Amino acid sequence: MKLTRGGFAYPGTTLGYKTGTWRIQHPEHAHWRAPCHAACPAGEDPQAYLAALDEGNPRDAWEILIKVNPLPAITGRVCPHPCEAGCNRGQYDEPLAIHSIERHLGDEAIAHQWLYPVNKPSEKAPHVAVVGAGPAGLSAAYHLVRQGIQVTIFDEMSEPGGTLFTIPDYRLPRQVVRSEIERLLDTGITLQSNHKLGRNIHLQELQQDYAAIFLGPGVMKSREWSVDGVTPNDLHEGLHLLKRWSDVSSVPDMKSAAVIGGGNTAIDIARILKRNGVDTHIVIHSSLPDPKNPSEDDMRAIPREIEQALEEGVQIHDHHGIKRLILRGEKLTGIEIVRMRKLRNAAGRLHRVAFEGTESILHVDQVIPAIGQVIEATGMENLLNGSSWFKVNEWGQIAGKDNIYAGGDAIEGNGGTVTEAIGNGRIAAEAIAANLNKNELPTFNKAEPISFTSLNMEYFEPAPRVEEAILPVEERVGEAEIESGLTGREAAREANRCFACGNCLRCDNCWTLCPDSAVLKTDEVAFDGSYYVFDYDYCKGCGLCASECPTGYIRMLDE
Amino acid sequence: MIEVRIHGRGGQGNVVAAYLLATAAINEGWHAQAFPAFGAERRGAPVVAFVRLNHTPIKRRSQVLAPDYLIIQDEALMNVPSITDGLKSGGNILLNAANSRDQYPTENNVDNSNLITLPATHLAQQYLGRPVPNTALLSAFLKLTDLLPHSSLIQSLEERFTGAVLEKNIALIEAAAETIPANLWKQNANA
Amino acid sequence: MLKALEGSQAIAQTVALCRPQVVAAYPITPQTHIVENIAKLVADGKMDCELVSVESEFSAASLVLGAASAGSRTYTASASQGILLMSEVLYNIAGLRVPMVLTCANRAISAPLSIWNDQQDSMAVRDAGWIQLYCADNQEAVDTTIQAYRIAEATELPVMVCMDGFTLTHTLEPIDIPEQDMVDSYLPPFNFKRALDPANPTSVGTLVSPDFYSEARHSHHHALLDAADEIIAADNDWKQLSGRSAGGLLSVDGPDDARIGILTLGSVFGTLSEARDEYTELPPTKLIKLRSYRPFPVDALRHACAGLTELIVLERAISPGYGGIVSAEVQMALSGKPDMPRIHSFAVGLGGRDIPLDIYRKLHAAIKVPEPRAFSIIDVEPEKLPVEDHGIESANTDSNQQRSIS
Amino acid sequence: MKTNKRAVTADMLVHLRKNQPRFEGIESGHRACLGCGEALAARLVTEAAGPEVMIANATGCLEIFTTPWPESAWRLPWMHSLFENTGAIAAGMEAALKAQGKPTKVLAFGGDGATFDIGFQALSGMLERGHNVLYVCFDNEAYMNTGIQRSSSTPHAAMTTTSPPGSERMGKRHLKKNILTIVAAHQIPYAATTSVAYASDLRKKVRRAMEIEGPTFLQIHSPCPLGWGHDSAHSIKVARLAVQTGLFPVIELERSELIGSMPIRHPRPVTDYLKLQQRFRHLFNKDDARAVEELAHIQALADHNIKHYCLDGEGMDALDSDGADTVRRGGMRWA
Repeated sequence: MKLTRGGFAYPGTTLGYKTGTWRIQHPEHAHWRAPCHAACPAGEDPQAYLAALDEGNPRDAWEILIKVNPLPAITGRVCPHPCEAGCNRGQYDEPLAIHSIERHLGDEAIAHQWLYPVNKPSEKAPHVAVVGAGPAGLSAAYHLVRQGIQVTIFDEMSEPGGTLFTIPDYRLPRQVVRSEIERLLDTGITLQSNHKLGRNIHLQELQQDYAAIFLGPGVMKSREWSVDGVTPNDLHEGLHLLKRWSDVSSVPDMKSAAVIGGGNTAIDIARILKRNGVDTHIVIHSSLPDPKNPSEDDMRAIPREIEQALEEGVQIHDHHGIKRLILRGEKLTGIEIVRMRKLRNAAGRLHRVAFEGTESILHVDQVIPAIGQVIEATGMENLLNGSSWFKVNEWGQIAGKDNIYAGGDAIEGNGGTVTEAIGNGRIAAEAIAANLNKNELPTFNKAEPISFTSLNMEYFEPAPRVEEAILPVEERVGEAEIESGLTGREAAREANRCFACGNCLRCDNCWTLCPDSAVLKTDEVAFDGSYYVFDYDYCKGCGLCASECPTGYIRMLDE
Repeated sequence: MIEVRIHGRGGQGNVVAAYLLATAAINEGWHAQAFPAFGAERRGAPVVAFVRLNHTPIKRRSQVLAPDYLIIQDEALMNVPSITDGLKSGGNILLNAANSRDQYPTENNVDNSNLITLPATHLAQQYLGRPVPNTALLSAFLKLTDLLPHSSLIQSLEERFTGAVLEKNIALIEAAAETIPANLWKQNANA
Repeated sequence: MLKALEGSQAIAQTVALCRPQVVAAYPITPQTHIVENIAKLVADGKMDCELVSVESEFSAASLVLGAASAGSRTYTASASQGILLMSEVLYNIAGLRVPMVLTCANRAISAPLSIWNDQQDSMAVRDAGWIQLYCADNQEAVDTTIQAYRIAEATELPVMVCMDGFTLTHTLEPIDIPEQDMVDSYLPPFNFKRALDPANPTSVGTLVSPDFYSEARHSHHHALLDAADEIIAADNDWKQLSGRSAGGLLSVDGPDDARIGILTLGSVFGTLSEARDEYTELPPTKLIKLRSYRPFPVDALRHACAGLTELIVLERAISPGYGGIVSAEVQMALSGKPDMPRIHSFAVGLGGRDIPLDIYRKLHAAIKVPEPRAFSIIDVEPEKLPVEDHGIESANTDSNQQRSIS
Repeated sequence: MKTNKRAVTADMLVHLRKNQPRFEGIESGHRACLGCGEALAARLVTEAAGPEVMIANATGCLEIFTTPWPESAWRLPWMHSLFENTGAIAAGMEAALKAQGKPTKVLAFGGDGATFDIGFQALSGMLERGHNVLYVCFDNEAYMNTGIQRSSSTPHAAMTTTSPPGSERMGKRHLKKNILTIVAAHQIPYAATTSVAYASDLRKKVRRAMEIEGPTFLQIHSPCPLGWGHDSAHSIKVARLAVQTGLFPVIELERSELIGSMPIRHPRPVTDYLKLQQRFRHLFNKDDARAVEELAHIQALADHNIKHYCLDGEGMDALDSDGADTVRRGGMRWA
């Protein structure tokens, strides 16, 4: 090498020296599950579609969404959104209004008649039977079609939808349900309505004629209910009332009622009764939810529904149980309720304790149990073996039955939500497709979602959560939908609040802050959902990029 | 070679006097050299400058130790004991003094044979409005020695000054010349 | 045409003729008149340059370094403490091989404080890697200044033009200032190939490891040695144009058969020259005027010393604890020469001490010794030495007397 | 988790590097320590200043780690002369460019030693003479290049090798010099502080200074992991805390008048900042009354800054100490 006169040097020549050799640890892009993703029973990755929406692409956002959940306009309205409970932003200011955005995208799709990017299966493709056109069955059918498999749905009702039609209009307008189901069936699914298993069709036939069966019968039979074996003779049980309301928009005459139960069915019934002038009470062992202090003893209904019920004048007696029915003859005049609490016993299990001396009388002329439903076993007795639910493995496959899968409310351990049913349907469909195509079964990402403490809050600003407009209580009559949804602008603004936990926000922090210019920005070369690559020839492994990544997307690993 | 030593005080234009004299000579085709006895003196302190005049190039850079002439710009400097050191025998002194050349030696008890006085400060005050005696003394020096024509001094003044300052100085040197006998020291000049 | 000019004024006018684009000015006696005159030329519109009145000599040198590196011809001047203050920058300029011209109005170094002339300042930066050219009179200073630009820019080395403070800078004498056309035809516009440029963004002033530092020094050293040719060429070319030589690397004045030589740097040459004419009774003597001190013209010196048996090296500086600075180099330069003269080393005229013609006689007397004595300050007056330090000054006084006092 | 470590080919990287959507004044391969705040700050400055500049760089880490001959990390005309003359070198460049009629802007780079201490005179001269130069001081609060000696920028009580704590001393005895006010007292058009933790603020201020004809000054708080004794990954965090505690006020002065500041939304206790750094570890001995007093003193200094420079935020501000580093998807905030 020749010295230059005066020892001058040519520009950028340090590139010849690879400072990467100094490194004892290196950064990597580490995609972590966002907690919203981990919490979603349907398997949605909300941060992914929030990202698309934040970038101004609502249709892309919808298409990301419907890869998992074909019915977002429905779930956006009725899902208890555990995603929001998991949302890391909740630990900063308020969680993202994910359900509102989900609904917004679903509504946008209906309004613009967006179609699923799904091709009709070939006629030579395997054919799968789906029993039940509720959320689980519809989801299973959709995901099978997405995998190129032909599907026929058998449903006992005249109109597909199943349990969706037991949800009142003011929460879930029937038109929304019909629009999404119609779009779903239009993917090439055959629907056989008015086909009840065990009556019009039989399991053995299906086993013969179809490559596999998915069962999504739901739980359409109310649980038995009595107080010490006593029931009023004019007892209306909850599910029945909801079906009646759905079919003919009327409720039986009554002045006052006590609804027993803390789930969505109980709340729905109470609110319907309230709308029909009934003095309505809810009696429930569990507690009213406290958003700041959620507990396992909370009522199972969606908190916002409980809140709206309270606004509408439904009286909720939480931590109370019925001790006695007060009957005049066989006619109910009131109930004696008592204060109760779920406490832990010595073994650590919750059990209910009634506190003597806290009894009081509630004057009601109806008591309406809404304590849950069970499967109607007709035609599936052999699969149930006397159980109330199907016992399935993690892909929904019924134990000992190669080609029979089940999902939705009818499987053991199910949380009883539409969203979970959709998730069951998808997983089972993927497993069925894998089996039929002789592929490996889908795996489950059970990794812990990224924690709030893994994020760098310095890079975010507090911003108020967008709330959907809610009908004033006095206008909540008939079927008018209470929540109005978001405008496009509101949805975009809300999407902008997303931390993109565990994912690349494309914020340029790593690119900007690397003292060694060892982070290169690129749209073309990057992968793993990032927009940057590390140039390990020069990265010294200082860890600054990982420290300053707002979303926890970069982690340092030993060389 | 003719060597002149100019004594003065800081601010009296001692170096300028030396430069003017040398410039006048050079303009007349002489070789000349003028330089101060370099000091850090401030305004008012005694200062010395030297001039060498010759018809051939002057190479030496030493101080003038044995001057042919002394020009003393301040009467009080006569009290400095060494002021006349090195003056060549037969050398002459041009002194800025209020007293006439007749009065001064008597009153100050000095030999008058080689001393001429000029009330240069007085004249300068009169013509310039400032007590800067240097040009008046140069004018007198040239008149006494006839080394260089009066016009050469005017020319060297013109190279250094302009406007009113120049005009007033020309008037001053004219007036100074008038008070001085011509060619009194001429023989020395030719020595 | 000869004009009556003060040395500083002549240098200022000459610098203007060389068309520097950036001039840094900081006052220090006896250099001040140069930058004052430049400031006046700029103020009167007679010189077109960026004149920057900086806040120290350190910044003056730095500023011209920055300016030259950015592609401009520059000028600055300093003296004494100013040269020492900028010494770090002077090394830097030279090591970076940035061409420029600086006038050093030579002056003594404090302490004790002296504002008067000797050459301790430029000698102190002897090893900075600059070309050093010493001028014997103001005409040489004028001609050397113009040549210095040409030499600097041809060799990419900085040139220090050394002229004795006061003795030259404050002396008015007849000087010829060349015409602008002549200077323009002699000195092409500044074109520094390594100038900083956004279009070709090199980095200057890098860290050079031991693997290459020796080579950097070697090449710098040889650049200086090679610059001798350019110094000669520049002087020859200037002589063609102007009819005047400024003295090449060195010049010899005196009879060829002289056995005694006196080597000097700077204006003392003229005094000795006239003294030689005056003291005709003394043996024939060659006067050697060393103009280029760096590069040191070994071959020219050996040639100039042909036939000499005694060589007096008369300097205006001292290396305390050793003695003569130049003489040591002369000794080395002549060593091994078969007819090497005896070398006598003296300093003279330190801190403005007047150098009378008589010094010539004293020098001749001083060399009439069986062996050359060690270095001495020839014009020291022993009776003035401080009592505590009396014993130190032994070379030039009677040693018995010294002993008896100490 | 699958690693992407070697998934990108060398050719792709070379191509990418040449086509980054920003101007890179300093290239990779320089020899700065891991997590060097100064390297980052300098790159950000060059990025905002663009290619039509010329740089005078004082002796110091930045100079050493960018130019080990025969290599240079710079993609700009760059010159290092000495430690203490950067203001004058820059002034000379500017004078030359002016004389040549070229529009190139001159930048001067120096550390705190070169700026506050040894080069202060040359800086003052440059400012006083009105040279069109942007002088950038990378303030890492000690002589880091020589191995962490105290400078006049070293904060009170900080430990350096020449201000060690001991039975008779609690680190540096003197206060950090207020260089900005001194610089601004030259009545220059613009003098500002900024921090490497607030890259957009930094670049905004560089662009502002670039537009001004005349001397401008930027003091950039640039953590030194080695000298301050913090994790190399925490350079930004530490720098941010310096601002959020009030110990490093981010302010702007025009003609020596305060015209802007970065308000502190929620002032943090100084201990949040100090405890991350080994140079202050002697202040965390609870049994040492001197340590307790020094902590109180440093808190008082921070409180004083907040009051003196009006750093108290009034609610949420997009440009305050919490808002100024907010990021957005797509990186627009950093533009």
